[in-house]
Amino acid sequence: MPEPDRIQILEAALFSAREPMSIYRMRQLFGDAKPPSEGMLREALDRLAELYADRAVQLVEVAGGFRFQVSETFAPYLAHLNDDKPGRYSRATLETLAMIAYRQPVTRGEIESVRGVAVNTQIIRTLEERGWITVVGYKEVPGRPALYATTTQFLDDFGLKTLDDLPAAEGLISAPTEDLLDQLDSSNE
Amino acid sequence: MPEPDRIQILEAALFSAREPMSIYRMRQLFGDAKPPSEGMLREALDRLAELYADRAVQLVEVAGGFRFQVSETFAPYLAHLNDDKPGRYSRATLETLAMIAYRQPVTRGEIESVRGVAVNTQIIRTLEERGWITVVGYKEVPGRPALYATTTQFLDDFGLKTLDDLPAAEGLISAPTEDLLDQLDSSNE
Amino acid sequence: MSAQQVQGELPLALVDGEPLTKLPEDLYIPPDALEVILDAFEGPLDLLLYLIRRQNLDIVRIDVAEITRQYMGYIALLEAMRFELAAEYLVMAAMLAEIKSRALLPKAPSSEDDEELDPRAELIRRLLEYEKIKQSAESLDALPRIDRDFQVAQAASPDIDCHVSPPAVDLSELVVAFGELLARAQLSSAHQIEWEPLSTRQRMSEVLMKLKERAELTLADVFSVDEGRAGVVVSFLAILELVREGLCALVQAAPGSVIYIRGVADA
Repeated sequence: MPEPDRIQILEAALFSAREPMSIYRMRQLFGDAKPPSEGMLREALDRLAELYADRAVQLVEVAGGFRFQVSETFAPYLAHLNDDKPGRYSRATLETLAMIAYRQPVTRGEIESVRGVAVNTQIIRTLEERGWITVVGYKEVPGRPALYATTTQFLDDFGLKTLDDLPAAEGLISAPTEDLLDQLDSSNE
Repeated sequence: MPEPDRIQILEAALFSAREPMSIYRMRQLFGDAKPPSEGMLREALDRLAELYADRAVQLVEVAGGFRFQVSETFAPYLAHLNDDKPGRYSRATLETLAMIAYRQPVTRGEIESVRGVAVNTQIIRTLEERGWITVVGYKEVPGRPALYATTTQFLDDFGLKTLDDLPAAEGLISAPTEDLLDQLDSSNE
Repeated sequence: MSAQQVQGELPLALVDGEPLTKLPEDLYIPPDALEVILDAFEGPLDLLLYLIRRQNLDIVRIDVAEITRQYMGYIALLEAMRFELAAEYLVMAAMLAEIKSRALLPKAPSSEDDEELDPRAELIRRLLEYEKIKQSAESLDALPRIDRDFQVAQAASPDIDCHVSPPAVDLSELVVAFGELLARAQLSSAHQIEWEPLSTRQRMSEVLMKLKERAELTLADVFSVDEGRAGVVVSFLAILELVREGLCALVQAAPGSVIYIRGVADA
C-alpha cells in the first residue's frame, strides 16, 4: 500500500473513534509538523462523503464533529440481531427533556410549573446519566436551584448540529400565545 | 434510497457490530422468511471486501467471524490522538463497578434495582473493555440475564489480593448515617 | 342536573364558528378506561387537554363550566374508585371551580389598574404552553436517535495503544461510590437484605467462571487444599448459594459417588 493519503487517514480515524470527531482532533492526527488547514480537511471530508454515497454507512456532521453512521434504512434488519433493545423513554422523561432542550437553562421548578406536576428525581438522573443534560449553573433566587441545559452529546445522539435544528422550535416561542391572549381579551370586552 | 441489497445489509451489520460476526448471525439478519445460504453470504462478503479494497478499513475474517478493521498502516496517525489527558469515569460508572465488585455475581437488573436508575449499556461496555468485569454466567430467570463479576485484572489494578481486601463499605457508611439519625432524634426531643 | 340543562340551552361552545348546543355522546371516558388514567395522563393539564381535544375545540375557546363539570366528574370517579390522586389534580379542581364561580358573577367594570390575572386567561396560557411542550416531546421522540434508529459505524482499531488512556480510579472512589449507593438504597428500601461475605461472592464468581470453561466440576476442582479449612467453608457456602440462586446444580449418580457441579444452562 502506498503512503496513505489525507482522505484515508481521516477515514481510518473516523472508523476508530467512538465519538464524533471534531476538526480540531482531526488536525492532531497529522502530528505537529504541518497539519492541514480546516478548509483542506473539510474538502477531504467532502470527498470522503462522496466515496460513501452508495454505501450502507454515511459520513454525517453533528454537534460534536463528524462520524460515520449506519443509515436508518437498515434498522429493521439490525433489529433481528439486537438483543438489548435500547429502552424507551416515558412521556414524563421526554417532556422533561423537551423542556430542558427548548427552554434551557431552566430550573426544575420551571419545568414543574409548565408540566403541572412534580418532576421525579429519577427522571433528572436518568437524563443526566444518559449524558443528555447537565447542570450549567445555579439560579440566584432563594434555594439557588440548579439550572439544566442539554449537552453536546444530546445533539450528537439526536443527530443534530445545533439546537436550532430541533424540530418545530417556532411553536415554542411565546409570541403566538401573546397574540391569542390579546384576541381573547378583546373578545371578552 | 432503493431497497437495500444483501451486500449493503451485511455492510450495515458489520459496521454496527462490536464483535466479529459469524455467518450464523448474518443469516439472522434476514429474518425468518428465507435467509440466504452460507454460500450466498460468502459470495456477498467477497464482493463487499472488494469494494473496500482501496479503503482505510478492510473486511477480514477472524476467529469469531467477520469484521471491518482499520489497517495497521494508520496506527502511527491514530497514535497522535493519544496525547489527551485521561478523563474521569462518571459517578454512574463507578457505582456500577462498585455494585459488581461488592455484590457479584449480579445481573444488570439487580444493579438497576439498587441504583434506582437504568444502567446504560455503554457503562457495561466501558467496564468490560477496561477488563474489570466479565460475564460469568446467565441467571435462570425469564430473559436469562447475564451475571457480571469482577476479574483478576480488577483486583490487580486496584492492588487487591482478594475481594475480601475491599474496604467494608457497609461499616463505613452506616455508621455516619446512624449518627445523623441519632442527632436528628435528639434534636427533636 | 338543572345546571346541565341550562348549559344545554346555551351554545356549549363554538366549533369552527358553529355553535355547539348538544354534548357529543362520547364525551365521557368509559369507566373501564379509568384504570389506566393515572398512567395515561401526565397530570391535570394533560387530562384537561384531553377533555378539550375530545371536543375538537380550540384551547382559547374552552367552555370552562363544561370542562369543569367533566373534570370534576372524572376526579369524583377516580376518588370513588379509591385511586390515590396526586395533589396537583385537586389543585386544578379548585382552580377550575374558582374560574367557574367568577364567570357566574357579573363582570366588574374593567379598571385599568386591575393587575390581577384573569384566571381563565391564565389557565389557557398554561394549557397552550403545556401543549407545546407535549408536542415538542413527541417530535423529539420522533427524531432518529442513536442506537434506536441508527448506529455509529465502527471498525476494529489496529492493535496499538491508540485509545485515549483510560481514567485511573482510586480504590477510595469506589468505596465512596458504593457507600453512597447503599445510603441511597437505604432511603428507598424498607428492609435490609443480608449479603454473603465478599469471599463467598468472589468464590461464586470463580465457580461460575470455571463452569464456563468446563461443563461440570467436581467438588475437588473447587476446594483447594492450601486454603485450609476456611477455604473449604467458603467454597462450600459459595456452592450452596449458587444452588439456592439457581445458578448451578449438584448432580450425583448414586449415593457415595462423585458429586458434580453443573452449570444450569447445560443441565
